[in-house]
Amino acid sequence: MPGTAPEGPALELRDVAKSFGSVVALRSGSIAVTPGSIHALVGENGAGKSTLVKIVAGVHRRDSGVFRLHGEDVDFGSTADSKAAGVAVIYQEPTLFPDLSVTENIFMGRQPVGRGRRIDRAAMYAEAERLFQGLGVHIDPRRPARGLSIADQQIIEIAKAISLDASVLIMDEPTAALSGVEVERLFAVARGLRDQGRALVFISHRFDEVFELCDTVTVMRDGDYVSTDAIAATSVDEIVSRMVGREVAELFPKTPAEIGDVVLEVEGLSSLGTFHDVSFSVRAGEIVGLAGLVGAGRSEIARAVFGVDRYDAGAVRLAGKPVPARSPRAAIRAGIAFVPEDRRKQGLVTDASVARNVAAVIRRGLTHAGVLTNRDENRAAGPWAARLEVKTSALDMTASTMSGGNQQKVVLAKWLATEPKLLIIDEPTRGIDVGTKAEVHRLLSDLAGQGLAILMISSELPEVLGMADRVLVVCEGRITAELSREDATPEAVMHAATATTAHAIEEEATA
Amino acid sequence: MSTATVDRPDARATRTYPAYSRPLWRRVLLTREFAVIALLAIVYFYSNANVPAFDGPLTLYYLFLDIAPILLIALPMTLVIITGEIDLSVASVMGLSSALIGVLADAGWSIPTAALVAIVVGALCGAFNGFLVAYVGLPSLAVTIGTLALYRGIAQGLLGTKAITEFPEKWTDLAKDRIFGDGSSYPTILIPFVVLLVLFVWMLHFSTFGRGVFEIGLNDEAAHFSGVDVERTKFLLFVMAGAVSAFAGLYFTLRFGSARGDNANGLELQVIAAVLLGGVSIFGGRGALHGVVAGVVLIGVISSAMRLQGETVNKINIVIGVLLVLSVISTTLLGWAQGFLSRRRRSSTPISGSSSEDGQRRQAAAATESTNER
Amino acid sequence: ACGSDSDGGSDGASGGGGGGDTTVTFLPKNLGNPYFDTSSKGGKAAVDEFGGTFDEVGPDTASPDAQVQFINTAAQQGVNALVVSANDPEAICDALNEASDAGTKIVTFDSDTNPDCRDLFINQATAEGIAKAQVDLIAEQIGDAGEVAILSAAANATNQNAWIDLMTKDITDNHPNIKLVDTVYGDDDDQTSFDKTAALLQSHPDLKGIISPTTVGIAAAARYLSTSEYKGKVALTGLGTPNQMREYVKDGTVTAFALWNPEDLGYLAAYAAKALVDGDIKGDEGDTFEAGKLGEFTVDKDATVLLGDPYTFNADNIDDFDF
Amino acid sequence: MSTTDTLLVEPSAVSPTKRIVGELLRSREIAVAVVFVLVVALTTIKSPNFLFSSDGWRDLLLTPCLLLILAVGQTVVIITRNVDLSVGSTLGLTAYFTGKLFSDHPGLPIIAVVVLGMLFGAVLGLVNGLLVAIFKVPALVITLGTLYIYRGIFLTWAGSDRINAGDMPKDFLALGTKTILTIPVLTIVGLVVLAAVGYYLYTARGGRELYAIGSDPDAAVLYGLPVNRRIIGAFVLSGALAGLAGVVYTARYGTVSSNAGLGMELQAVGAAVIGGVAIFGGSGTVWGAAIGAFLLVTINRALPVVGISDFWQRAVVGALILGAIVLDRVLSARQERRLVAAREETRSSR
Ligand SMILES: Nc1ncnc2c1ncn2[C@@H]1O[C@H](COP(=O)(O)OP(=O)(O)OP(=O)(O)O)[C@@H](O)[C@H]1O
Ligand SMILES: Nc1ncnc2c1ncn2[C@@H]1O[C@H](COP(=O)(O)OP(=O)(O)OP(=O)(O)O)[C@@H](O)[C@H]1O
Ligand SMILES: [Mg+2]
Ligand SMILES: [Mg+2]
Repeated sequence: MPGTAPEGPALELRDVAKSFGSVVALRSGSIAVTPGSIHALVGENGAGKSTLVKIVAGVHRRDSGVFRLHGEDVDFGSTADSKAAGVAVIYQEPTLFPDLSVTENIFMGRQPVGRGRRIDRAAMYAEAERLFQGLGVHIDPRRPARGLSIADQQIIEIAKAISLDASVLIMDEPTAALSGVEVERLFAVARGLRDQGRALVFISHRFDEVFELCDTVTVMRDGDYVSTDAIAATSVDEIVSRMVGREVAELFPKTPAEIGDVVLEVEGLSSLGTFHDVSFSVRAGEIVGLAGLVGAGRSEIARAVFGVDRYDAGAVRLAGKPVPARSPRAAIRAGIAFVPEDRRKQGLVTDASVARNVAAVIRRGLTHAGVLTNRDENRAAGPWAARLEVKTSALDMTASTMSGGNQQKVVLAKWLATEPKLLIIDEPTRGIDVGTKAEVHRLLSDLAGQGLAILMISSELPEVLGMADRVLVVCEGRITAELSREDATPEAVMHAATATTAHAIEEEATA
Repeated sequence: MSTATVDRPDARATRTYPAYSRPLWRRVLLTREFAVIALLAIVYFYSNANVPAFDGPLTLYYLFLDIAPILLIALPMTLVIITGEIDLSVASVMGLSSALIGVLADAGWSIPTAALVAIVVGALCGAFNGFLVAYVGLPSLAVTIGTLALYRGIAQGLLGTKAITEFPEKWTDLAKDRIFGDGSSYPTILIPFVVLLVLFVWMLHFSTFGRGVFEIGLNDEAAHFSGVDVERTKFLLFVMAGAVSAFAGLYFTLRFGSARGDNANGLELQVIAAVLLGGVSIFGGRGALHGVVAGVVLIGVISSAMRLQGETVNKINIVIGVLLVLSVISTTLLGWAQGFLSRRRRSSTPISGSSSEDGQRRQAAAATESTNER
Repeated sequence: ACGSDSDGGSDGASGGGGGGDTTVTFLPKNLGNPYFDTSSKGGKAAVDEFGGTFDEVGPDTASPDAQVQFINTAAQQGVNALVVSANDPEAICDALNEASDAGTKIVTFDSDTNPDCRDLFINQATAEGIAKAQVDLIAEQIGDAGEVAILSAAANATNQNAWIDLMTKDITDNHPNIKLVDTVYGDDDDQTSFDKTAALLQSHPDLKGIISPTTVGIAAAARYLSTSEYKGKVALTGLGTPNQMREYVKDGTVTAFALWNPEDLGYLAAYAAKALVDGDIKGDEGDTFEAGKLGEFTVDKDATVLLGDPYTFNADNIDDFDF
Repeated sequence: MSTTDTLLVEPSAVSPTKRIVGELLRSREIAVAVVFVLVVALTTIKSPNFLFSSDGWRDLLLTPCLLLILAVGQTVVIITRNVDLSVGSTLGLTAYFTGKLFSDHPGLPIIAVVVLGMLFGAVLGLVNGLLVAIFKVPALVITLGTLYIYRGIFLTWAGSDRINAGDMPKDFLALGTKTILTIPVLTIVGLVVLAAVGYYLYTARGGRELYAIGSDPDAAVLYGLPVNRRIIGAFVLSGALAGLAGVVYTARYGTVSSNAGLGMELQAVGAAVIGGVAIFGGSGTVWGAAIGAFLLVTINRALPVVGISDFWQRAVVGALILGAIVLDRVLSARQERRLVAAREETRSSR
């Protein structure tokens, strides 16, 4: 228990409250982190975890409550203050400057300076290389951050936080975009820091990670503190029920569905630099999982099929008819729905109302005499929002005020409203809490049962294995294995996913 | 959070949602657009009572004649700005269209054919802008600074020192005619304007195309992902801006009976100032045509009233500039005031369980939270 | 601007009546132009003398459409007389006619409109006289032979273009050894005129002289010449105000240039306006009116009143003037 | 860990000098500089005077100086993802202020007037900066507003009062054309400004922070960068440089009338854009903007010399701006393709 540690907590928050306008994001947040420990912070979407983090970081100022660092009362007015006090934070959303070099991103504002306060670039690059070496990654310190994959971006964030040499390190869902190998590396670094006596806070929706890495866990619900336990003294089920305040139904409620005709056929799809000669098919009622490491090119394949991205060669057919390339609209007309991986940037217009978002794709059919009114949209959107149990007070609320899980429901409502033949869904539950996750899974299962063909991309192996009828494994832009539900074991998938890099990983493990 | 009740609703219990989170009067009255309209009304009635000769029969007539080009171009410009782009070349297209009509009329063409050619050329100018912005993906601010110079240069190159002033009286009179006979305050140019206004209101506010326009401004990637043809939409808007500007150039030429390469020089900033004053966000995604029309008329009324007061252009410029600055910072000021009020209220009442009735304030807060992004 | 404190035209309804308080509004090509500042000064002096209300309004750039708005305003106010220097002979015509219909007397000065759009034109000097004076000056300064160029104001300026035509004709007819090689337009903007002068000298290495029939242009050209290797080698003349040119006459950049007194021009225009308002003249040929200290003037054909001949300024006499 | 893995991009494989040379060759600045040299060369062939005469040489260096100073300030603002449209009006207002100082206080030393002019410009810039930073509103709208306001104040203040060459000390006016080793003094001033700002942007923390802010303003806030202070600083600098440009204007043209600086804002933005400064912030250099300014002004001067009529000049300038941004896009597309190809290669070589 943190309270029993000899020197007292490095970071302590008690009954901290924070509201935005009339939205109460944090009612009474409490956490106490002792030096030399890794403290998990868990809770459903919108529980207030990130808000708590941002208060510690000085992004927001708390409205009330106690905030102590190493036993002293503090009150940060900006992130510069918290940095100066020895707090490093990895935020949930990446905070990189795309135009600047990777190194500058790490050292911005505290670059090593030489004579005349001139930035010492050589020293800076050397330091960056040293950091990357410590993390076991190879990134050119001079390359710009633009174009880095999400995983690489997250690595830069981690390097940035570590380089601060802080006594308190907070990581808000750092693993959301990382693959197994990278997660392991991160954990090794985290443990190293813990052993140096630093206090770490780790936020994640993945319980396996929490139980593997952390020693203490604090649960939050609805802006309130719920409980703090030693990891050893608790269990996943216990934490989950505290988080949601109820029992969660089965996480992967896969029901067998009748598999029908081929709906989607992809033949020899290639795009220079991203994927090659990709061929597969999806049948009605079937859930096909696309597994692989992050950066394998799964999203790119999906995007090309839907027509958002171009491809250089190959063909896509839906129900036997060719789907024109590079036209999402044609794909929609053909009966394809696509739930993209980045909800806020691609899935939703977050500043538009729920009604407009839900009706976004079907609005063409809502006009009468060419006129489209809010009323038409509301009438059409209402039932779909209801069917997915979107939680909102009114249809004109903007999606930006909603939690991630709710936003995902809006995206699903928008696409289901098109009554598609094929649903492509990329990372259906990324950043979504357990409760909603089960709901989404049940929904997918139901939809498949109704004869919808589903292509599901997921970086969470349990999700793929639990939900898919058939698993395609992508490695470096190629499909390296096709496994039936029975054959799809974690080992088989991982083996195929690392087909070409297995050698390197083995070496790494022994090194 | 208000909606975070955790108990699961009964299986498939269909819930219904209210359409709006706040009452009609708040949705109508508490908007930027309404603020501009209210200000317009205040200025108008104040001037009517206090400015000599403002209540005369000619004021409105001249006012409409003067602001007609801005009114016209503001329509497509609103849509362009809502998509997050900008078109600085509109005044140059006006100049080019004016020069072209002059040259063609001089060569003996009839006005309608010359006008048709000018409008087609205007549309082509817009298409060139649109192609570079939408399909090549260049920033519109940079592209249209370039075409601002290019089109103006062509206009001046076409006419040189000449100013062509020989236009059939029939047509120059038409530009200044009044709709309801002598003495009425409404010039005929209002007819095409109203037609275009109806068209653009339908396009922006009551069509699927307009929904796409707003979505592109808020998040063009998401719009692209849900099947909005981002490129084509932007392209079409620039074409419209070009064509309408050319039409405004035609009106300008006929009203003054003079085709010159430097006609309407600098008008682009006036159009943009009026559109922004009307509540359109320069970041895109927000705005409405009734606000824009009120913004244009407001500038016209202020200029007219101040001129009648004997003020010259310098003071008018200052007032318009101050108004523009105030109009954008007012949103922030309002947000501060709201935040201050709600803080006071909260400190006086204990933190209560959240309720949904203040949804509209949350939205207002979200709206004011416009970041510094361009 | 001067006189902006007067609450111009508050008695707007009194149009046409001559009784005592005549409202006269001056509308120059643009504000902030020293030439027009001087003419308005003369106009104000005249109005003060005969006891009327003077007002000066105008746009910030010399464009006809901006001028039209001020003409319209004058019509609405019902001022008794509007004194205009036209940015375009045709474009402001309709507006002037409407003002005229509303009872306002229209006087143009400096730059005329079509004759049927105004009641009277106060001509600073005959176009022929102005053209000849400038050609003669340049011919004298370059020895009646060599290349010359013209630096004008806006490409559409009525008076400028009329003079340029006459000068061209004069040169071909009377000065066979002078060759007019180029005409450029400085838009009555210091910077543009300055840069255009530089370009002229670059592109015509054999240039002997520059004529700039505009006060802004000649000052900018003089400034450029005075600092360049062409100082004293390339002659410059045209129309300028003594205050602006004093510097360059003294340092030898410019030998002589011409102008009428813009103050007198404004003064005369104001008195002519008054005479029209009072009904003393109608604008018919032969009408005469009294213009204060300037004496009596007669209306010529096309309803034109001539101020006089342009005056030539040089090092000997320039210090006698302050405008 | 093993070092045998192939790197995505190998940092050490290329020697530093080779890398720098390579970067330089690919850089946008060089492309614009080449165009500039071509323009000068072609014009000089047509008319040797353009370069090989003391006036030609001097004007080549001197004329762009005004725009250069404005473009440098504009670039700093654009890098922060803002824009300053009020520079033309600021220039006019300070130019008048400068002349007024001389005519009202004849004894004032020149350097004091220069400093006061810059201070005055800085105050005008500060107004922009405060409005933009504190109210978090778009700079385009604010500076469009102040463009009108400052010019209105200028017209009101100046009224019919005009500054003539005779009102100013000879020494000051001489600055407009004085040369040191055939380099005009004003050009030296411009280049010193350029070098100082360029140095600051490249090697000072504050300068790098400006890039960071423009690259992603939200991230800059999360990072704890002093965003408001930097943005205000950028506007103050832009204002101060516009003030300096006003002083230079007065010295060079010797007269200030109401349309001084009219429309210069779009030219300044144009110069920056031609020079490869991204209009959405985060990238670009003042060197590029400087070359852009030189190119823009020189084209304008060269066209009449090569015999293109006065009337077509703006068209050519417009075409040039468009050409520059299209070229930029082509170059960056090529770069992107190279990156993709490189990724492909590392992938297949594994
Ligand atoms: N700037 C803001 N303005 C308004 N509301 C906000 C703001 N930031 C957060 N909220 C709201 O506060 C609540 C808590 O959000 P927070 O991001 O802390 O949740 P979280 O626990 O991190 O969730 P997740 O697991 O999805 O990241 C949510 O309802 C959110 O909508
Ligand atoms: N913005 C970008 N610019 C350049 N290359 C990119 C970019 N985004 C991704 N890539 C590259 O494209 C390939 C596929 O990336 P991506 O991360 O989308 O794959 P994925 O399998 O869909 O992973 P995820 O689990 O994140 O969905 C990788 O090689 C990655 O480095
Ligand atoms: Mg969070
Ligand atoms: Mg992906």
